[in-house]
Amino acid sequence: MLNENYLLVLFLFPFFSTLIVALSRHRAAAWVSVAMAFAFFVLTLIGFQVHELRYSATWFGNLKYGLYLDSYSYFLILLSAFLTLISLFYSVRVIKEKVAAYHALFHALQATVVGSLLCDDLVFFYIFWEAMLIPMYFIIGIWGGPRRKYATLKFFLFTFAGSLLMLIGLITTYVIYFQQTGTWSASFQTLRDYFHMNPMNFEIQKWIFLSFVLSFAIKIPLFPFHTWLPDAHVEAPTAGSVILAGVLLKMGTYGLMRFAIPLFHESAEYFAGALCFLSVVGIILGALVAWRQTDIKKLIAYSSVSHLGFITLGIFMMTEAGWNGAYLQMLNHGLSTGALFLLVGFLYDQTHTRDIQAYGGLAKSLPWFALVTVIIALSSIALPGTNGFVGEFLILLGSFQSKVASNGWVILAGVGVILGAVYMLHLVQKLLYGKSHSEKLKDFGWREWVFYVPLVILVFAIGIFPEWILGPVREKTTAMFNLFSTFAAR
Amino acid sequence: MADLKLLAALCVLIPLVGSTLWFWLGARFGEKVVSIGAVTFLVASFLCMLGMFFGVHEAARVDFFEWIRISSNASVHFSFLLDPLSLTLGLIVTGVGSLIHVYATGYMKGDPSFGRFFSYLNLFIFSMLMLVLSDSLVGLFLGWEGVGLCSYLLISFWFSEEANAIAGKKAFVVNRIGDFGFLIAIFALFQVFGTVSIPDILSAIHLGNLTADQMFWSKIACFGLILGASGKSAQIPLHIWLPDAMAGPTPVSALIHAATMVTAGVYLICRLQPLFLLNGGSLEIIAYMGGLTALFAASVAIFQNDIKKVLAYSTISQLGYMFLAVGLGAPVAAYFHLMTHAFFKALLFLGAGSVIHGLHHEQNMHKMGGLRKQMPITFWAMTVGVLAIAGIPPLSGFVSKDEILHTVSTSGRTALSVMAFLTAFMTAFYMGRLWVLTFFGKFRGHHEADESPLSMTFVLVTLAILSALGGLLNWPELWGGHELLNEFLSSVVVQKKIEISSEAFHHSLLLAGFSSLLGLAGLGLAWLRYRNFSGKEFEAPVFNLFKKKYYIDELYDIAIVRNLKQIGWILWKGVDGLCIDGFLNGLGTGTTRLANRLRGMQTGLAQQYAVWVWIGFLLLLFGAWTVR
Amino acid sequence: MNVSIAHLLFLSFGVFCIGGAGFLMRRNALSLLICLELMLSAVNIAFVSFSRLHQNESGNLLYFLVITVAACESAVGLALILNFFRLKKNIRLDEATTLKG
Amino acid sequence: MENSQIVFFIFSALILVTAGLVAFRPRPVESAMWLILNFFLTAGLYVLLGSHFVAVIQVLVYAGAIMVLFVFVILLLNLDPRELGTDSSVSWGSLILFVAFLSFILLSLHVTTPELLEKMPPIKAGSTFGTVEALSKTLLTDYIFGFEMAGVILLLAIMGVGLLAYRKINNPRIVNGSERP
Amino acid sequence: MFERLLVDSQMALPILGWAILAILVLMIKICTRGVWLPLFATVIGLIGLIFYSATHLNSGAQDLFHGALKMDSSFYLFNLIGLGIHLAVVLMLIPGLERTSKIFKVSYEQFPELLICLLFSGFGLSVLIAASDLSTLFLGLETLSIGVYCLCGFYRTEIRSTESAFKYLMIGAFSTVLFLYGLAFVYGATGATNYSQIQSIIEQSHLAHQPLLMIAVAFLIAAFAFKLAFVPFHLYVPDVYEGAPTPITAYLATVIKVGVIAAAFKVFWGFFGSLADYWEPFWMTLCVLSILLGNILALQQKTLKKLLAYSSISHSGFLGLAMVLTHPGVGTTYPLMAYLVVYSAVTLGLFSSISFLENREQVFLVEDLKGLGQKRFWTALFIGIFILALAGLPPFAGFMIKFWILEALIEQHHIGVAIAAICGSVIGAAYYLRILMLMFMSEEQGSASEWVVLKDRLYVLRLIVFLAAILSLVGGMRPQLYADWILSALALK
Repeated sequence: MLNENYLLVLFLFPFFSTLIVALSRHRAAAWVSVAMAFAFFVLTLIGFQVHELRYSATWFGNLKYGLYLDSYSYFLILLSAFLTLISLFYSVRVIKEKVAAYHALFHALQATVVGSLLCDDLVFFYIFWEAMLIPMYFIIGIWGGPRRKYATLKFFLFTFAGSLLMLIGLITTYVIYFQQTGTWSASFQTLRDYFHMNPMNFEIQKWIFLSFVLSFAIKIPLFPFHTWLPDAHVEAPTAGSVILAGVLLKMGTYGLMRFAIPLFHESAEYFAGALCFLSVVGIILGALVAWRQTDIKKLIAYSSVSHLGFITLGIFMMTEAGWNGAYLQMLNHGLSTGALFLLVGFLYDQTHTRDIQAYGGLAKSLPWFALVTVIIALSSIALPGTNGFVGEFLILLGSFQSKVASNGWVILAGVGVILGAVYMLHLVQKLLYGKSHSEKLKDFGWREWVFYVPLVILVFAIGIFPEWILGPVREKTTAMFNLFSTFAAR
Repeated sequence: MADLKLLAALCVLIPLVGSTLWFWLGARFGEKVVSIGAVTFLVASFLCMLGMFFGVHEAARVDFFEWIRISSNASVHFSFLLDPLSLTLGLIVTGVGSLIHVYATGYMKGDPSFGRFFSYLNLFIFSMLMLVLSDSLVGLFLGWEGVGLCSYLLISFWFSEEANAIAGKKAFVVNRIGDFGFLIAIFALFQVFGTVSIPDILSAIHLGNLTADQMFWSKIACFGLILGASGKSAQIPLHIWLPDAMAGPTPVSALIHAATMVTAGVYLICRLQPLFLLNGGSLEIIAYMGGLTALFAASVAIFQNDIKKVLAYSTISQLGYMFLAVGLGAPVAAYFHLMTHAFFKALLFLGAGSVIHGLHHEQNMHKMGGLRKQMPITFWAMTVGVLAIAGIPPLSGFVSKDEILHTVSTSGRTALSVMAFLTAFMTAFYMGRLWVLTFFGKFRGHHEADESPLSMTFVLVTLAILSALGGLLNWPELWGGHELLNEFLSSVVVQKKIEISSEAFHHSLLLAGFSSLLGLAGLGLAWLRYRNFSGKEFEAPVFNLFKKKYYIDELYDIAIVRNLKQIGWILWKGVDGLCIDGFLNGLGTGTTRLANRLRGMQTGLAQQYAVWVWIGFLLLLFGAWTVR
Repeated sequence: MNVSIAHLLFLSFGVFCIGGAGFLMRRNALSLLICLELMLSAVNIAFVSFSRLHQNESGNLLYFLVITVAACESAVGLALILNFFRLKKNIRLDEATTLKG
Repeated sequence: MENSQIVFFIFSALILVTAGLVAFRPRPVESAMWLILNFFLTAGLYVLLGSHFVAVIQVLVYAGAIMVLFVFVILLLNLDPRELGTDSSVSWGSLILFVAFLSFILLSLHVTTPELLEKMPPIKAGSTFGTVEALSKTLLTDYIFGFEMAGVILLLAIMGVGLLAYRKINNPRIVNGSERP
Repeated sequence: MFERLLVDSQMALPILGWAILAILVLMIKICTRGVWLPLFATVIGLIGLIFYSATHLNSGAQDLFHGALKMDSSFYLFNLIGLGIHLAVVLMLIPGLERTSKIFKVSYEQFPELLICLLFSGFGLSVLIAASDLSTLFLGLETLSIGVYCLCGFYRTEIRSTESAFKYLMIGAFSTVLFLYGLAFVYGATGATNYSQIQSIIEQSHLAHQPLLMIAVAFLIAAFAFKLAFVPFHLYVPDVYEGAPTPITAYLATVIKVGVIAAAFKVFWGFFGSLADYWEPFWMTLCVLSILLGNILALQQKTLKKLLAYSSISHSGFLGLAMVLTHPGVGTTYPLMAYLVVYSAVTLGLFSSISFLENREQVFLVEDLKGLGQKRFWTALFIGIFILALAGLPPFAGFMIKFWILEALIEQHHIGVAIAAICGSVIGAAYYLRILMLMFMSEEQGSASEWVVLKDRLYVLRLIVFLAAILSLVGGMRPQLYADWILSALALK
């Protein structure tokens, strides 16, 4: 069976591949990079049966180098490995300049993502959490569109400001732990167990929780902290958008589920109403604004705002089913939005425009493209049978039973379901239907099928047999909620 | 039991497999293979259904696998509930579906997307079967949305026309509004019963003992379901999509927008009838909604010139009848009408399709006329259909409609009765108008018409026979018949039996006479008015209202769509752009401006720097003084 | 002597403020250095007065150190003035603004 | 009012007046001359305070040596008014004067506490305060490091001047760092 | 008595070694011609001193020269940091010898004098660090300052260098007066000049002569704030940094901070310790002002060195906070030390990379960096690393040091200050990013890409850059590289 060394390998492998790719020659770099990404993906797959793994070593002084793998982190690592593989494969043909640097940055990004997903120690987590910004900053900044400077600055400062505030909250947490126990530890498990037994003063806890939530909310992004997202997406290169939407945004929701709420679930329940309100505003705003976009990437970006609103709603409503749904929806959104960005990239590479008006009638000239687009769009609007439905259904069903906030929010969120169809079909109609005025486009070749086939298969595989993901996740969630309920009982 | 499971799986999977096959390989195989394949698949599915129909006694549940586990003690299964209600509709779906497939092989001949069309059609059959057979609400919802999707895909099948694409989108979105209600209903029911399985919910209702809170949620669920049903079955206020849906190929209109999908709302309400019985008020709402829709749609149908639009409004109107019946506690009557309607409306649509096909896609009735000579088979088949829908005895339409009218008239609600009878008259009138304008008088079009190929006429004839004889399935006992359907469904739904007495017999006879009279009057009036049609319609301000469909589309557009667009714009430019980004950019430029202003301090004059040192010191000194 | 330490400090402050004002207002570098000497003298008054107050020699000693440092600073300062004059042909501090902005 | 007080006030007044002249006479030579006078007066004050050796040093080293260096440099440069530069404008000056005045007031406010307004105790009989002996004793014991350090700092100053003012005959005179817009 | 002096001198070798080395170099300079011999002597001497100090890290606290100096564990560490910086700056100066332009040729004729000044100011630094008497405090600071004035004027045929030295001297002397006044009032209030005596008098007499002490605090804060360039005492800094030779700018940005913060630490937590409630708010306010305004001001700077000057101002603010956080009994000196080590290393590395490109003939505008990433990738990469480290982003060491300060701030309940510091960091990120953008995201080429790159024949610059990069990269991920060492040197572990 796998032991803790697996964790260490998992953790270090992306760093290793970053180095390899950075040092490889210009021509070979891209394929070396894809090979490394594939190796990492396989390595990740090996751990499929793992339920819980820990690794701990002293890092420095009070801080431990705790690595911790469970189903919450595992599937996101898998997603990250998968999407990185796909987007790097996609980039092989597209990126012709500074290839080694480009691929190395993606691997570095992967390293930070995996690092923060595996970390048990809060400080360590934070380090990776912030370090994530740097590769993304360069990816958008160097290979991005014309307004990339503004976009990167906004993206960076927004996120940086939020996460620094979280740093204060985080330090406060573990300083309080130190002051109450006399020992230093920033290990999440230790802190959670301790504060579970000895609850923090609620006044302080509230603020710490808010600092965490602010940081995560910016990353997610929750309304009203979402405005960096459309800009960043529009300017980012396709692969950057895929990873940004597919993986980085998930780090925020992951942070909520992994750190913020388990540590401070009292505050989470206290603020549930307000946070649900923000989520719902995000859902509706995202949908309505997406509807009015003419830039395809912006449309998808706003749709992300809307979708992430569903996820946060599921989280903040604090029900088991909601959490399972939210977790699944994180993966779903990663797949469907990642695929959408890839599709837009496919078009953009041929026509060099993202204006929705420039397209039309593509279903005629690009039937296979149209098929995949429609399937992904359906997954995005949560048609039953696709993955999106399972997540959204569980989120809404779970949230409806919530005791911490009114289920009126769910009904409002349901309006978002309608609007989701509106903007997605708007996109589909404008792109695929109507008079065709771009005849000379090429349809999918083998390179595209290599990654669209698994994506489409996953859409249905999760939609019809979600239990292979939901099962392990549910175990984790149930354990977590048992902890909450014992707390409430006391 | 294992056989049943296999049959059920096959029945559903065959169309699904077909759907993938035709999409993937349609272009490669050629039309012939596809048409034969598609029809064969459908017939196979129909045979499976038939097997189940005869293999099931009372009811059976077939469980395949666990789909979504909601919590440790609740989960959603992929499982079927095979009972009279579902099997009957299943038979109609696959049966009529097969016929329409056959018809479509002729109708769609030569279309470049032939394979795609059958792929969608098969997918629709799959979804519809899921809807009908599923034993959990979520499974039903899967079918529910699935048929919506297929409807969307098929309406915008000829997507090169922007209008078709928009019509498809409209259908999907309006359906989504209904689906939203359905979803809320599922949540509310889960809240109350802790399960989404339909039999479990029904048995829990039978047990009773609901608390006030649970009653509240069940009421919410009823409203949600009504919204859902009205979306799918095109009832007021969500009827607007159906007329536009005629943009799709005619077989689609026949199959989806007349015979099967749109009746899903009725099916749903029948399925969960005990729940509605629990909340009597909701049934009332359904009844009035149905009545109103019936009258409204009939009044609009009179003034439509597009042959398919007339039929579309007619469909809405007939669905209104079904809702009326369900609302008044006569689900069997509704179901019966559903069935006969499936026959005669499919017939009418296919007939219309045949006409359209013959006239090279001309749909305006003003440009038809006198076609009975060129298209005799179509003409005769259509005649049966028209008579059936107009309620001329002893055709099926007469029997089923009469049952509904009977229910209405004995319910004691005068308003509803008036609506129902008025609708019956108007139905006969506009159908007569259609009939006369199409087949009589002089030909007003440009193209020469030909009779349709055998694949189409064969289907027309078959359906005509079914429409004529369908009434026998539930011929009232009062008139010495055998209420087959009633008996069959009695285990699933509750309907008051009509006592057999001479008084009742007289009453029903009177009623039947009156309704046939109304039908004949309508037809006669249409004959008189349109026999020598010269292109002039009724002109009056009030008719304008009818002609414009009561301006409901415009109203929605102004009240909802435009406002939402406006709000989207405001949220984008106002909230995101002006408020949030404005604030942030303001923060940025403010800081920059401050930085620039402060940069002015760097004059290069050393003494000015020293002055600042002095001032800083002074402030410290002042601080020291105040602290003291 | 029969005055209070406060009196001596007033004197010291007075010289300091006059010197400081001169330092900030004059334009040529030499005057600046001279004013600096004046300010250092003010500090020296304070040192010597405190030395008298406490009647120990530390203040006086610091006086010595201050004048040493004053001498050093003047020396370096004068050297820089010379250099500056060589380069710019004047010793005006208000023209020494090459580095502004 | 005692004699010593009167002398003190006279000295103070003179010191302040000469200080003002140092600070505000336009020509540096004049300033330097007034500064020498100021230093002499300050030496007188030190005598009043009983620090006789300090007073001597003030005259010999400070007024004598350091100020001579100043005068020397002033004469060496022999600047005309343009090179010296005009004094600041009125608004500038008034601001600075205001700041200086404010500082004076604040500083004074700080020290006007009763305990600081008490007269200083007279020098105890037999005290060696202010004598060369006492001073040198302290200098060579407690402050020996400071004393040595003073030597180092002077050496540093010499090196610094050597670094800054050294000039070969053929060296170019001006190399401007060109300003760029 | 004389024996005592001898023993003390022996003990004080880490301090006196500087002066001895300086005089040695002076002698070599007098006896020989050329610049290389003094240079080697300096380098070897510094290395020797570093070794000596490093091996005597834990010698325990000693009072020397009648309490004029006190060498404790923090002294050794500060001194070692100082030695390291000096060595680095000497190495940074070497490539200038090979430059052919007039300014360099003329100036480098005086290179031995420069080295001597450098060593003397190093001596001043170590005296300043060790000072435990007002007299040595003053002399140490002045030796350091006068040495630095001279260093700034090194390019004596260039107006910018001379002007910067000139201004620095003028304003610096002005601040000296403030400083002296502060000392005078401390002395006036207590009658003593030795730290421990002053401390005991203040504590025993319950703040006798409080008004005098308050003035003293105001003066001393102002003086220290000036030397550390806290806002609003900072205005001279951009001009001086701009004009000074680049290695000297690095020197200014590091050495002065090390010395002054060490002195401030001893003054404020030494004899002013019992007045902490009184001076802390003022000090904190100045620190926060520096962090905020320093960063804001840096946003719109046109020239690179001015931008870095403002960056150093904001870092001063952090250092000041770290100083307050050494609060005896509550905090430790660890965050301060770590900050100094990392900050110095990063700054030296950054200035070394810049001096690679710099061309004294022209002002180095920030815009000149445009497109550097394409033309001179490695230089740009290293500059990027240092910039990110200065911005305090993980995984660079710059993050860890800020982290420790924040941690200590929160531990001591200064949450408001922590938030303000963080706001400053966010603003700061904006201009650090601007540099990165110019280097990596611009298509146009700035002039820096065309400038002749300094030939670094002895690989000294590359050595510094490389070591600093290692420290700032690996130091963030594995801080024990330096942290354990600091902790053991401080006897905290």
